[in-house]
Amino acid sequence: MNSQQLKNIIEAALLAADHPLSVDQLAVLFMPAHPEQSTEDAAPTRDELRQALSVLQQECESRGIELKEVSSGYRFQVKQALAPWISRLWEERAPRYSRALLETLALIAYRQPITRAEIEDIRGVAVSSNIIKTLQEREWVRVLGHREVPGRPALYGTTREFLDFFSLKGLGDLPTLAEISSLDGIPTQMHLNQSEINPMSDNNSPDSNPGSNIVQLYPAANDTKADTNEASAHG
Amino acid sequence: MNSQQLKNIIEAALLAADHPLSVDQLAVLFMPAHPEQSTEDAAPTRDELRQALSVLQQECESRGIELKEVSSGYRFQVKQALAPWISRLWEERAPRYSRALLETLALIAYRQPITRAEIEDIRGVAVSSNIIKTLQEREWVRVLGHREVPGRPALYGTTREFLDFFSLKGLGDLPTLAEISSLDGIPTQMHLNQSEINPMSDNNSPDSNPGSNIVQLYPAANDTKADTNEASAHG
Amino acid sequence: MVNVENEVSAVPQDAAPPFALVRGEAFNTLPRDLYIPPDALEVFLETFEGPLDLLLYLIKRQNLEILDISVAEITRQYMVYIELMKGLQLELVAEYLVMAAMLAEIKSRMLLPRPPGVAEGEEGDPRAELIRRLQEYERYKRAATDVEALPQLGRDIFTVSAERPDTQVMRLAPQVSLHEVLLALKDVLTRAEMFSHHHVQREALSVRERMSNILSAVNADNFTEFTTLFTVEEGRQGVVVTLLAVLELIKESLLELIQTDTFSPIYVKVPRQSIQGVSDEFATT
Repeated sequence: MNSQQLKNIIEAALLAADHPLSVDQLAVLFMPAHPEQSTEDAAPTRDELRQALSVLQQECESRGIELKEVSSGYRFQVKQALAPWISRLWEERAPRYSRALLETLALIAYRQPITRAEIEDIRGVAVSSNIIKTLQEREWVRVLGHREVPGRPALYGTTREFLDFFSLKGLGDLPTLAEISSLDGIPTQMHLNQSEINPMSDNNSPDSNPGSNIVQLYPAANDTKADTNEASAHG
Repeated sequence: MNSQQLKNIIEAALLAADHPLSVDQLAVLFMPAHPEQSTEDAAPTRDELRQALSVLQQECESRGIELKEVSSGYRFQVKQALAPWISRLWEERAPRYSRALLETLALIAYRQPITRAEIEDIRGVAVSSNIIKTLQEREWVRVLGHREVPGRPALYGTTREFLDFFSLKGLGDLPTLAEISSLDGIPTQMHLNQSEINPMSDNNSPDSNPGSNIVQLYPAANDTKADTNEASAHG
Repeated sequence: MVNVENEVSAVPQDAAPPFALVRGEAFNTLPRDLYIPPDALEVFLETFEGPLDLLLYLIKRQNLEILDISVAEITRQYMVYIELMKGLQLELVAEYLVMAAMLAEIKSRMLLPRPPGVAEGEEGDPRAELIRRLQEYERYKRAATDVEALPQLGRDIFTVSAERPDTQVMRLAPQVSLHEVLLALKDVLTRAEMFSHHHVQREALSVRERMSNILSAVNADNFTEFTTLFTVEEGRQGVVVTLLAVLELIKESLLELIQTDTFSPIYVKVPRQSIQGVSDEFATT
């Protein structure tokens, strides 16, 4: 198989699949269907697949679509600059989400794993069951486990679908949490800011709490994390 | 609007729409949103649209997809020649074999040539025709001949494909009964392949191994809680 | 005053209902610092996501930093809104009242003279916890806005797809490990108590394998020379195994030996009836 054909198969597969495909998933297309059956053509290596993806990415520069890597793999998407024309294909506008839903989602994304009571604590109001249900039905949020306290409340976290929806490769790509100036003479509050303002910064230390779990849940996030932190440190 | 941008918008629109688009439907994308509002750019003519479609068609020659005109308009489709690879996106693994099938296979391997009645004798239950049929379709079992008794029952034996699949040089490589009687129930490595082979089974999905994640979550979750409590106790 | 009858029709008042009721008194004019169009007031009040959100709004409206808030002033304004909400019979969740109590407590602690000898900071700023909570909420309120601004599928990002080629769903045969097969055999043999009877032994197995091989090598139409069944390279043991296999096959009437004359070559052949059986079976299926 030459590189041209390899590239074409990848392009066709990404356009035929209805969800992003990872390099591993692409590799399967080239494996013999039955383990006992050997093929004349050697299956392409991961490096060759990545190489082909990179060529496809470059070729898109002059096209109407682009090849984007998100959390669960690669997908083709319409270039954002063309959205004004393309959105006219649909009469209905994309739904807008309520502030209550977005705030709950943001808390789960930045503070996972988090219980409903902890969300309510920070927002200062009860979180309606409908919001949690909607987030779970959209497959943006799922139960990661239960906290071992009376009542065993569910611990919520975000999913790959959440990352894919917002075009993120990992949680490290989330916008940095705002720094809020602290009040002199309130040491506890300083301490709180330092440790909790940016859950993403925790990921660098292997034994720190919420971040390290997130890394294990989303291996892809791990790759991008260092870059993001570095970038935001410079910026 | 230059011809490059026109072509890109058409490409993106055809790929974003979930049905073929006619030239008229494409033309709508370029009409001013409000009739009274004039655009600096004149909307492309039907001829310009057709010209752009023809260029797109030519450019597909070296790609994995092609631009086809069908009755309701134009659509991109995966080139038929790539179907052998692309179709693997939707392959599915048949359910696991039943215990009855495995027992039948084992008896045929160890007691061949053997009739169905003899298998039923040892197993103590009837052997369904489906099991024999499945084993024959898999080309693991074949009819060696017939026993000269009333009804002339078929004599079954295993095939070379059977030996190949299980990486045996000959039936003599099968463990002895003494070895089998000391077997424990710990499954060996081979089932792991099952999940790796199917491209649609999402190995990366955090769901694939919920248990291990949850184990790791608990200590961390408790740490987080400890921090929070400490902070609020001071505050 | 703008007509607001429709919005407040639930208020049990007759002609010319007041805008709202505050502590039982008719509330006919809006507070001076509330410059929201009255017909939008109800909608406006409902947009607050809770007491913290309302407080942040009040602070922002005064162009104040969270750190600079005057508890007395904020508490006064907060209470005005609470009364307005009550008057409009908005569903006033308990959290608003809890916050009102907290504000009142902070206010009273701010007014208390510091006990002599207690240095500043030891007692702490009574506002600290409130400020911490406001900052924390503000942080995630902004994060929610940031998340919403990310490119969204269907709003800013459109996925693309091409028509699939004609293809059938490939169904892969299940994977099986030898271990599974052996466990199944162990089960069935245990059930049939075969182990104790030594019905199946390793030696028998290679004879059986040879039986299978011989059966596949011979057929009913042609005679196969007996000697071709043996492979010299297998040595003495191989010859014995083949011989045992042939004898077993003959015993089971699966094979016949044919010798036309003494010392002439021996041939083997599948009995004619056996093949007949095959065609019968095919005919009936």
